Amino acid sequence: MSEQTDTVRLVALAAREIRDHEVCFVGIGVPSLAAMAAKRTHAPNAVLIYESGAIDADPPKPPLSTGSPAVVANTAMIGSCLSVFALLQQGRIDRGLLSAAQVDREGNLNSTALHRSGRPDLRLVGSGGAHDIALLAREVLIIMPQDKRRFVERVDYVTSPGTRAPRLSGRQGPTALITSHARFSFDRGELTLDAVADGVSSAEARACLTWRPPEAAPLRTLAPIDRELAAVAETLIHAWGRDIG
Amino acid sequence: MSEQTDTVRLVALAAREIRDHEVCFVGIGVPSLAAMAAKRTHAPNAVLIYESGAIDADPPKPPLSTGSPAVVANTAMIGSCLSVFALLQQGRIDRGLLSAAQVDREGNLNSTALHRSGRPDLRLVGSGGAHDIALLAREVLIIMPQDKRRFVERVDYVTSPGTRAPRLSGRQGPTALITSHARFSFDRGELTLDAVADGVSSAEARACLTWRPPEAAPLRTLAPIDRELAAVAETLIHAWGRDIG
Amino acid sequence: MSKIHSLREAIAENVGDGDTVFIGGFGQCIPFAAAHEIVRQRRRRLVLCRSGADIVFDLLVAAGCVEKIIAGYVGNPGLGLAHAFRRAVEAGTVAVEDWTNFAMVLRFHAAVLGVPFLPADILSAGDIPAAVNVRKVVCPYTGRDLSAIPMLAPDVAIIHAQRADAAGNVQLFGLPGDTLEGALASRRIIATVEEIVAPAAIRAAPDRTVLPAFRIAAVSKVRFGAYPSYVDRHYGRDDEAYAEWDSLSRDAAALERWIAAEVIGRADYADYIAAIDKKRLDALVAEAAAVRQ
Amino acid sequence: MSKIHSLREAIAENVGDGDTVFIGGFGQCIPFAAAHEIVRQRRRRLVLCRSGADIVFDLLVAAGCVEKIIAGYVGNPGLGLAHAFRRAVEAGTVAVEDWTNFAMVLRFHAAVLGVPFLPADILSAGDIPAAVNVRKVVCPYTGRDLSAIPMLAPDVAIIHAQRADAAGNVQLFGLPGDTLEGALASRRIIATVEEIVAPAAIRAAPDRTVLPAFRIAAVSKVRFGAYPSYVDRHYGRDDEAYAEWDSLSRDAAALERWIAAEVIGRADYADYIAAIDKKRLDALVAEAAAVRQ
Repeated sequence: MSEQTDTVRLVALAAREIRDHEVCFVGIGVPSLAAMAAKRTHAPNAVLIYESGAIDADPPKPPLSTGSPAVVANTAMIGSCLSVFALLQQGRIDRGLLSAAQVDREGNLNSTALHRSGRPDLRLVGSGGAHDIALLAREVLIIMPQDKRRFVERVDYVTSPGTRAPRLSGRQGPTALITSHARFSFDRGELTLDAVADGVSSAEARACLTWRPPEAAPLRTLAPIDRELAAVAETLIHAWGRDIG
Repeated sequence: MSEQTDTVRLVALAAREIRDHEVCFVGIGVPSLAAMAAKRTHAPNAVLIYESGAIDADPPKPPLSTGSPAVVANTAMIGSCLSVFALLQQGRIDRGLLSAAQVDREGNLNSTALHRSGRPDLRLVGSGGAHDIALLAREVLIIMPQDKRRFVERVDYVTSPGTRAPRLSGRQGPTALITSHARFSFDRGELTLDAVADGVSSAEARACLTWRPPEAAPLRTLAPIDRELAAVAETLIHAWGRDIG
Repeated sequence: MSKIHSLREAIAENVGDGDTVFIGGFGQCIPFAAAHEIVRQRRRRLVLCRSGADIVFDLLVAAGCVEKIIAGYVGNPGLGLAHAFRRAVEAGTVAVEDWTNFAMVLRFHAAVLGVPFLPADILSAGDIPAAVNVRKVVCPYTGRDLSAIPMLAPDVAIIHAQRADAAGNVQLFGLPGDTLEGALASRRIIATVEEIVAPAAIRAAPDRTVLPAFRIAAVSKVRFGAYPSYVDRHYGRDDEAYAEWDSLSRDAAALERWIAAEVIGRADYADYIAAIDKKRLDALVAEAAAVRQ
Repeated sequence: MSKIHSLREAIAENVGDGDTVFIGGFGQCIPFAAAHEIVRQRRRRLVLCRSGADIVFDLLVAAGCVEKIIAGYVGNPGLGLAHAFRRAVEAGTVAVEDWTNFAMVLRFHAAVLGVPFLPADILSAGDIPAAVNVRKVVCPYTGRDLSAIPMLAPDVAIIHAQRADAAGNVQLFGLPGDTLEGALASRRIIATVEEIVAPAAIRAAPDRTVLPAFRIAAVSKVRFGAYPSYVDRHYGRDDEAYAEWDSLSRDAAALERWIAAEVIGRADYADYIAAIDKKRLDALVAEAAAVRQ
């Protein structure tokens, strides 16, 4: 396994999922770092859309908020929340990038509340646009740190529906989940270990799960992260300067 | 009867229906001339809205089209068609000003087609925003030249519904019809001679109708049109430079 | 990644016979150059749609390009009827679906929002609802009856604006009317613009961008591309040309000769514009400059 | 006809106990000055609503002004939870209706369009639909099942923008987010602005006006009225102040003391701003100037 930190690998592997010219609906935090890394390397024509209304953004530094000055600074267009959600519902967003407090086997995401025994639920921030993206983007990419508390068999609250939810045609829901250690698919509607990062064993890749997921056969190994992408990811993470996740 | 021409009286009498501070949805032609005359005299704070999206317009000269440079030149805001029709449906338009090829006893307006015996209908321009204004403005003011062909017992085609149409609460439909000779009300849902212009007999006022309408008792006489308003109306009509109606 | 094409290419590649075509512009920015090109390429059986349509529809009807019109208004604003349209409807050679301007805007807006209908409190009385077969919907919260205005997603939108960059980011100043609703409702968008500017000029004023590059199929630079309508900051409206159309279009034969000579007989719109009295155009340019000193 | 009032008057006359209040701003133009004034006037039982809410909601919750929140997101963007909000929800002292950001935008948009609901393809799965009792509607043309998103018309909207004239025409530059939908959905609108300009300045750039005077109840000039959020052309975002809130708001008692001293203890927002290190504000002003050279 390389010298790259988990956060660099997380951002870089997620970035590699983004193809050039794709229209991406981007949330704040790792999703934004991954999208920015992609745009600065192999996907210069990726169209980054933030729910604040920025369309075809190219932030000079990682934004703290979806409406931060950095989102607007170099964008091609400022629309409104309504105009970008309209594009989403119209089916014009190729890929939504999401993270959450919890994810489960079916790709359901929870960003609303965590159950605690004997105490009230721990209240989180709520959906934001995540529910909308999960249902309406053509594909959803989930990005999660390798953290056992965040992978559960069934999320405490389904904020953003996973693979089993009915959707409009052409809207696939979650198609991949990236951690610092692996790529998972949802090919049969269930979280499936699809490929491990270079130098990572399948046991290490599965270590964030309390259950044993199906595995692709043969299990692929992802290409090593090249220096350029790793350097860009590292620069962005440094500029972000806060916890990932 | 004064020296004022029919067109001056038509524009001036219609202008007098508009109160200061009212929000008016204004069509092109006589409606626009009347609204401009009101704004230049007794109703300087009237808010003129054109369906092109101009809000709080104050045209320097009579516009030929609802989206003409004159509509935009001195306006306070440029919205979109959607934004002004939204204001209309929201109930924020106090008065809609309409004219049409035909009007009938119930205030139905026709701007779509005229029946001709033995030949196809004469095709007109269609509703534009007239149907929408007729249903959604809080009150509708109809402005018609004193022309027998334009007053019929039943219009050939109901483009813009009159008094009998169901409406949202607070939307009254047509409440007055102004000609160069008289003011009609729709107090009982039917065109009713409410007042005659100064120097006009009730028979003259009714001469544009093929039927005998109810009359208010006692029949009022409208105050003479003052010089200032007549002069403003005349200036606008001259600048318009085309047929009225 | 340039989206810049000649208008000839843009129309040839994006407007097919039988297409449903939204034509932008409301008062200003009516894409006359693109309409002339459609006539020149002899497109047939087009379905034209928008809210309030002016003489650009009349031209396309007169040139035989149109099978059907879906609109709220078709006329020569302030002057009266669209004569070629009137003749064609009366002769039965062009079909017409009579909506209202608000209804048309909502039909496009539904498509923009990606939903099959929007509820509204219009088309509930009069002769229009039956003519267009509008259906009802009941609000599940209030029980209120509303009209369900069905979405309309044209195959292609043709619009004009002040400027764009080569990538296709379009900036429109002044009245948009229903242009953006119609454009964003459409599968493909063709934009003609007065000028092509550098990407940096766009990104320095992103709150002026009205259509993002990824939605644009082609951009063509056509100076005076909206004449005789107007373009804020560029030229005023040639009201006299609209009056001339009113006279000319009353005579079907004369109109046909005019189209043969002035539209089909021209190489492109620049050729048509070059034949217009320069003083007349200069006056319109001066007029626009006077509005925004 | 002036709509200009002190912010104290504007809040006193337009925000009542128990009102449903939309608070504008998405990243930029978050009306912190108006929120401080609401705290200072000790408004109670407010229902706050918008799509994504930041720490301005947390402040109002911490100050005891809030009974309920209707929103898609409440947090400290990029930093994590809104701690006072979290404590209040967990303690049951503030109720919360959990929608999504798109759903909230559509709720306001329905009110703007004057209809009781809008159809949408969200809230069809997961735990949110049952939590907010969303109902279904069937498209009468396609038979397609959609969610009916109910309209929400707040009693009053509070927004911040760059400028207005005395009549109340408001011009906003840069990101509007959901501000205009929320404002136009509301019965009354209060605007704080960085500057009051002459009517001629508004009418020279009418395509920059976003709210017309006749919809505005009161305009108040408050320099730095959106600090610590940002205002395009005026000042940048004070990210550090958001981080300070993250620390401060973790401790309920410390937060209460801070509110007593820095909000209730201040005469007005100018007094609060005057206490901030001038170099810090100057740097934010310089940052904004650098974005649009």
